[in-house]
Amino acid sequence: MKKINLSYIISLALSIFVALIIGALIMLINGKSPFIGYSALFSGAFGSKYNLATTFAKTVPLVLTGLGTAISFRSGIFNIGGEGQLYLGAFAAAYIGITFTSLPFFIGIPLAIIFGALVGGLYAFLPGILKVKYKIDEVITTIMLNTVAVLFTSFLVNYPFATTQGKMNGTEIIAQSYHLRRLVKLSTLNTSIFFMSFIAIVIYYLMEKTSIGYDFKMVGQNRMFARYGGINDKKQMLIAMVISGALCGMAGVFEVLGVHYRFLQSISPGYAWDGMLASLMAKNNPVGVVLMAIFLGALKTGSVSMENATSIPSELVMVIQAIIVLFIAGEAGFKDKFVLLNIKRKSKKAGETNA
Amino acid sequence: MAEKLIELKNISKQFPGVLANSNVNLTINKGEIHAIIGENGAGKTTLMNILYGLYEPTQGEIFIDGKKAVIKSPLDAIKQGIGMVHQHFMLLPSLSVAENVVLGSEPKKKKFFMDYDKAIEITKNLAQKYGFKVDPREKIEALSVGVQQRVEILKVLYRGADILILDEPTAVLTPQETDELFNVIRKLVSDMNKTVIIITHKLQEVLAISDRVSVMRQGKLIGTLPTQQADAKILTEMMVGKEVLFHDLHREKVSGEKVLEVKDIKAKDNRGLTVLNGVSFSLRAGEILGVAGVEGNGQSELVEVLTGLRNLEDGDYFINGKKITDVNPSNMRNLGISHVPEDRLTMGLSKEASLWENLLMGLQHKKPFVVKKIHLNKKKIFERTDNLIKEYDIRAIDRYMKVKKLSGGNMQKVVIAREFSFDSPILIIAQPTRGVDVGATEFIHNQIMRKRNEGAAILLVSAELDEIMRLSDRIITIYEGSITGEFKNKEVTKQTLGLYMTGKQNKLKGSEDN
Amino acid sequence: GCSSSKTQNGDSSEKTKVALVIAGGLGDRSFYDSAHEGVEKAKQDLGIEYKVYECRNDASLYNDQLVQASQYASIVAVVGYEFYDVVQEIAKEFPEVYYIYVDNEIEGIDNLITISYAENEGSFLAGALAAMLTKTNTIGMVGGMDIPVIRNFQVGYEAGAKYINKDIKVETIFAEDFEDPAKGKECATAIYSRGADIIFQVAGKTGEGVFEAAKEQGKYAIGVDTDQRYINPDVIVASMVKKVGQSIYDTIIKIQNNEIEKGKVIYYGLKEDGVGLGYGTDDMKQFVTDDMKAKLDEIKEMIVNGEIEVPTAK
Amino acid sequence: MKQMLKEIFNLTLLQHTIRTATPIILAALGGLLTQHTGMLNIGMEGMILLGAFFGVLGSYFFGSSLMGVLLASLVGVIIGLIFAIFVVELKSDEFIVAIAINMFASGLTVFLLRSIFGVKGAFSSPDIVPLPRVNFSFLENVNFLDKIFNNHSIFVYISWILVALIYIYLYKTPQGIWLRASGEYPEALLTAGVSAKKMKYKSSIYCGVLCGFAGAHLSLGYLTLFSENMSANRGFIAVAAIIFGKANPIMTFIAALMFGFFDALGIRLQVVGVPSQFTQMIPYIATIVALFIVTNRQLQKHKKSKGERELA
Ligand SMILES: Nc1ncnc2c1ncn2[C@@H]1O[C@H](COP(=O)(O)OP(=O)(O)OP(=O)(O)O)[C@@H](O)[C@H]1O
Ligand SMILES: Nc1ncnc2c1ncn2[C@@H]1O[C@H](COP(=O)(O)OP(=O)(O)OP(=O)(O)O)[C@@H](O)[C@H]1O
Ligand SMILES: [Mg+2]
Ligand SMILES: [Mg+2]
Repeated sequence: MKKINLSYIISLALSIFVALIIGALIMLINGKSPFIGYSALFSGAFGSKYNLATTFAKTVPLVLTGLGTAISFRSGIFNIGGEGQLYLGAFAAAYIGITFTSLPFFIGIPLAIIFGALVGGLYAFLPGILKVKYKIDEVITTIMLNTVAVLFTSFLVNYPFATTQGKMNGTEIIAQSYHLRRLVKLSTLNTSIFFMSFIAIVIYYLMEKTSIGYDFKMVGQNRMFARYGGINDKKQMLIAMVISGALCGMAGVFEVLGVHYRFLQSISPGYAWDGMLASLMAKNNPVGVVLMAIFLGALKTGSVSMENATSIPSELVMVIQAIIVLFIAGEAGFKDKFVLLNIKRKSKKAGETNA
Repeated sequence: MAEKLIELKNISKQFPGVLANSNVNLTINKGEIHAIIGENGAGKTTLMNILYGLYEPTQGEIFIDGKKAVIKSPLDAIKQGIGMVHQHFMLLPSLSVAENVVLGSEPKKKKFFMDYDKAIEITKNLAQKYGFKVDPREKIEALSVGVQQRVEILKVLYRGADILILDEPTAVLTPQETDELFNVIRKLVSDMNKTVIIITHKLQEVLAISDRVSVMRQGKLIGTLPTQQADAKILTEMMVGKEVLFHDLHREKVSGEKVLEVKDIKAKDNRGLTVLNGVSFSLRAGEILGVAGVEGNGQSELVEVLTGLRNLEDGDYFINGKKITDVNPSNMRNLGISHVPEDRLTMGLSKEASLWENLLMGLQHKKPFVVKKIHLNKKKIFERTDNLIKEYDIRAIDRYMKVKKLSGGNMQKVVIAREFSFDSPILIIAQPTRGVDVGATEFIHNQIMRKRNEGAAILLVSAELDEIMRLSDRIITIYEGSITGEFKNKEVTKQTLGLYMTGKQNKLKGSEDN
Repeated sequence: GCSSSKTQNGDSSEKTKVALVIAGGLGDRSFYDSAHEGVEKAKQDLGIEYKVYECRNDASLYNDQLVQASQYASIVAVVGYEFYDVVQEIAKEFPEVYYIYVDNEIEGIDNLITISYAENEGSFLAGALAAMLTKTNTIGMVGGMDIPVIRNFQVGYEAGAKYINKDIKVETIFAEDFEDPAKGKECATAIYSRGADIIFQVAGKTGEGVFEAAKEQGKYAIGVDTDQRYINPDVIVASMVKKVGQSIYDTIIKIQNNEIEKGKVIYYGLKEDGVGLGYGTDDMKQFVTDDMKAKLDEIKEMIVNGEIEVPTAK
Repeated sequence: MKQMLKEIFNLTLLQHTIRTATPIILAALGGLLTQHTGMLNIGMEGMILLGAFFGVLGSYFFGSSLMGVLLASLVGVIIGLIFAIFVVELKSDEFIVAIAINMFASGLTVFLLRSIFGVKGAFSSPDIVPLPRVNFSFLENVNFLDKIFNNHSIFVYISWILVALIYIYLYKTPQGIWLRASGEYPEALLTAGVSAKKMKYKSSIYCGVLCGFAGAHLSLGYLTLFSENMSANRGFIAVAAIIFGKANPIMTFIAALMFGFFDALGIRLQVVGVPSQFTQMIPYIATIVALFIVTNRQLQKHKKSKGERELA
């Protein structure tokens, strides 16, 4: 068990390393210095208190959407609709924040979070029920519902809930009592990271340590077996879907309460997709999701500083990122191939000694 | 002196962590029927897969007709005239019989398009030539395993194989089907002078059909001997490495209450056809009721209905005299039913999951394995896991090992261990020893009998008449979804059962009319 | 990103450092590129050096890029209404840095000068021109998204057209996407097929498709933000230019000579020549006749001295 | 009211439908091949984008749209190969590989756009030779046929032909059977002496080429320019079409057309004054509704046929 994890970490590190080498080559070909590049990347991500804070600020939504993806994928129902759920959840929170302006923070904030999660969950319930009751592929429906949610919120913030001050396609600023405290000067890192950590621990506990998590896993691995064992597979899938949606909804909530203090028409640069990436790369393991989210967050902040500090254009940075992702995907394969080679070499020797 | 056809020279195969074959030297003579036996995981399939080009040996050479043969892929093997019928059928469910038979070298028209009519014709002719009854147009998914097996053999013959490898061909066959298969094999050898290698776990089959037999243990070839010089005892010892005693099962007198009863139940199969029309029987505590029947006559569906996996279209279902209205798996489990399903891989196990997870299924919501409603109590769970691994002697590295890495026999032990550990008053057991080696079979039979003697009510469905007759107290025969007869075990012969199983006789006429 | 290479050469010690922070990415051939021209011009004429910080419409980067820019430069040009909240926060954090915030209106922060354009006024002229050019009494507009800024173009455009011919039909479609030329083409085609013969595009890259449609249908189009005629002089008859670059350039000079009034909003309307029409270069075939231009100047005058009240979107 | 309907439902609606559907059809035809070999390819988004760029590149430098298409397909082959190597050979998760390909594509195209053409954002030029349009004179005398089916860009017609060809390939040729088998039960195919891996590679490469076509059509047939991320989610719509059409070429074709239709409808409804956010939702909601209806009908049919068998 532990052993496996270790070898996984090692081969993962190796593949990332190889990817970075290739990235270095690309930089050299374009006459840039990999050393300057990567040191900028690294210091940009972890160099100072501010950079570190920025990195973690980025990971908050990734962790939440990532865990959302993980829990649904592990249960064998594929929620690709995180983005839509995030938008609706975010708007829901903003709605609370601009409507119940007189609530004290200790009521208002939980209310906003719960309402956002609820809305996100409900929006995931729809494709969920379509899947288990009517056998309609959830991958399509969730993809479609993403666009619907984005357009719908866009309507809301441009008509009924349009702000009156400044040209902004967003809602009004939420009441002061809803603002989550910023933790580090200049960075958007805020107390939502504590909420996030708490939620992450809960989800980890749920997925790894409870009978519910066990049921999810069994349904995802072999529905027949789960049903045979007395698990209500459809119900489990539905629950997983709703939890998934709620998590993505919360990701949106915290963008509003902690970062923008209002709902913006384009509030998410595709967090849910990055979250999904994190989850896939971590094979839907909750701890892995958190680590991968931090990794992706660092990569994002780092690469921004990289393109500012050095003269390496953003698109090149993007290419390098793509290669890193690709090699992480290849990790398992590389390992297997490597192991097989070893076996061959060993047995060749053995053969010779035999003969 | 028979002439050598195939020579395997010190073949070894190393899988990550497992040495599946080590320095195997095996000679197959022209025109012989050569049996290979060994425990689950002994390396039989691996060896044959190497000969068929599916695995590349980590070491060793293959000679055919004295010439060194390079077999890097099944295609090479086919070119060498080798054909293999695999342990798990290699047929495409969504395609027709004909399409499957010609798969890989389809007849073409305008040298680009598939020529279906030709394919069907070819299949017809082949089938006639070897006396198989199959409809070339049928889709595979609609066929019984027995027929599927014939399709597999047709496939091999269509590719013009002179050497046939059959990996556990009889594991899923009924006695009748087995006899038919053996006749075909003999015909192939005598009339068409083909050579056959057959893997099986059933010694009486080995003795019945083979000319020579090779025994494998833990990847090594222990020895090869002419079948005349062999008997069950010798072979078992060679396989297991120690003596296995087949003393008769000790059967206690237990007379228990009627715990399970069904009256005139009906059910449909997945295609919506009625497969159970009006089945009635009852089951007492402390007895084993054997259900004898040719595969595909409704016994699978019967089991699924009783365990709540298939919905009950009509009829009454009583447990401990109480009528069950809501028949679903979790309900039936709570009512004290344990179930050993016929197909362990698709229903009995999660191959991707670890041993402990597979053994936990069904208890994950029950004290003491869960505390505070949802918290899994790993300590207790692992305790139980390790005990079961010991008690049922499951050969595994540790409790974290993925079940897919176990051999079939051990996979089956996992299912048995889990279901028996519930101490449920009712056990519904289907094909408990399919594809399982002698030692494991003996072990499992003992466990079943132990349960009976402890007073469990057991419904045993098996395609193996021997198994049924060895274990059952009572036997019912099922044919086309209806019970055709009921017998006290000692008072009936295989032959009679055969007649009732095939509908040639029927005690309870009239039960068919409704 | 790219342009930062310009920092490498030359001793950066005494040169004034300027940062250009944009919400989207360079290469839109309109708004952001225009801003880029401004700082580039400043580099040529005033010998400043600059870096561009692109946010590529990623809301999570607005703050970070602005911070990095503020740490680098003494003058930060912030382009995009999206920065409304962020720029106010950050400006307070860096009192020694001057912020030129383009495309919104904020007052009362000493080191923050906002530049607001009267798109509606410029669009009024565009509308008037379209109304003069159309032979079918139907004109159209393709907007990138149904958002305040774009609607501000829309109202001006319609008012302008109606001013010339009060029963003219104005068809407007929002593509709800700034990056899909194919969609832009379909929107335009739909409008043309309904009888319009000239379309005003306010849709970023999506607008490229409008020009394609115009070419295919042999109809007219009006460009936006920069003088886009060069993209296809045969169908793009004029452009409603928003002189972002110019205004940034001017403001940089003002700042350097301390002529700036602190914390004010600078309006760039027709009066200030911040918006207007571009007719391309003389080597291009001209569709707008001189008396049309005369008429347009006349209208401009009336707007400047308030005889014409141009509506604003909210 | 009647007038309004007239304004919406006219021939231009159908023209628009066909135009919008074509790139989706081309990509989806490729994607359904990989789908049959058991690989869901959401990397089509990036593959289309690359096709679009290299189409323009080829057409611009060689002054021939054919070269553009060739270059686009060549790149398609390479990307298809990469996808296959990672998914088939290294057993990587196809989602991750696809996501990587999408990132790679949007990065690389922007990079090359500037290093080759020296521009950012978008590149258009009179030197980009567009793909030819086709005009069937025999259609001209029937007005509505002429309007709907005439003088589209060549790939519109090619896409229709491809639907038929790929249908035949999949269901009427040995190769097609192997391709489907390699997804349904690779071991079975392997033991029949055909390499399932090879079929997966093939499908992935075909997919690359067809996405190359889709891209080239987008940048040389539909438009004559390249602009960053101009694939604008068509790859994902294609995925939806494939799942909708259960990877059957004809059903997928219909799904794509349907999507195109509702897209056209959406834009037209705007003209009669429905808020754009809602009109733009139409294709997406319509897809879900359609799915619901279709699957529901199937379920009903299933139940019914069960009943009939009962009687028999
Ligand atoms: N693909 C594989 N990867 C890793 N190990 C394998 C693989 N195939 C076989 N093995 C190992 O090799 C051993 C021999 O397997 P093999 O299938 O040859 O046994 P067998 O004799 O066929 O057993 P059975 O009687 O159950 O069919 C197994 O115990 C297994 O651990
Ligand atoms: N990935 C794997 N790792 C380790 N062992 C494996 C793996 N896959 C299969 N095996 C082993 O390879 C052998 C061949 O697999 P197979 O499916 O034939 O099992 P089996 O033992 O023959 O089961 P059965 O006899 O019930 O069919 C089995 O012993 C199985 O445990
Ligand atoms: Mg085997
Ligand atoms: Mg076996």
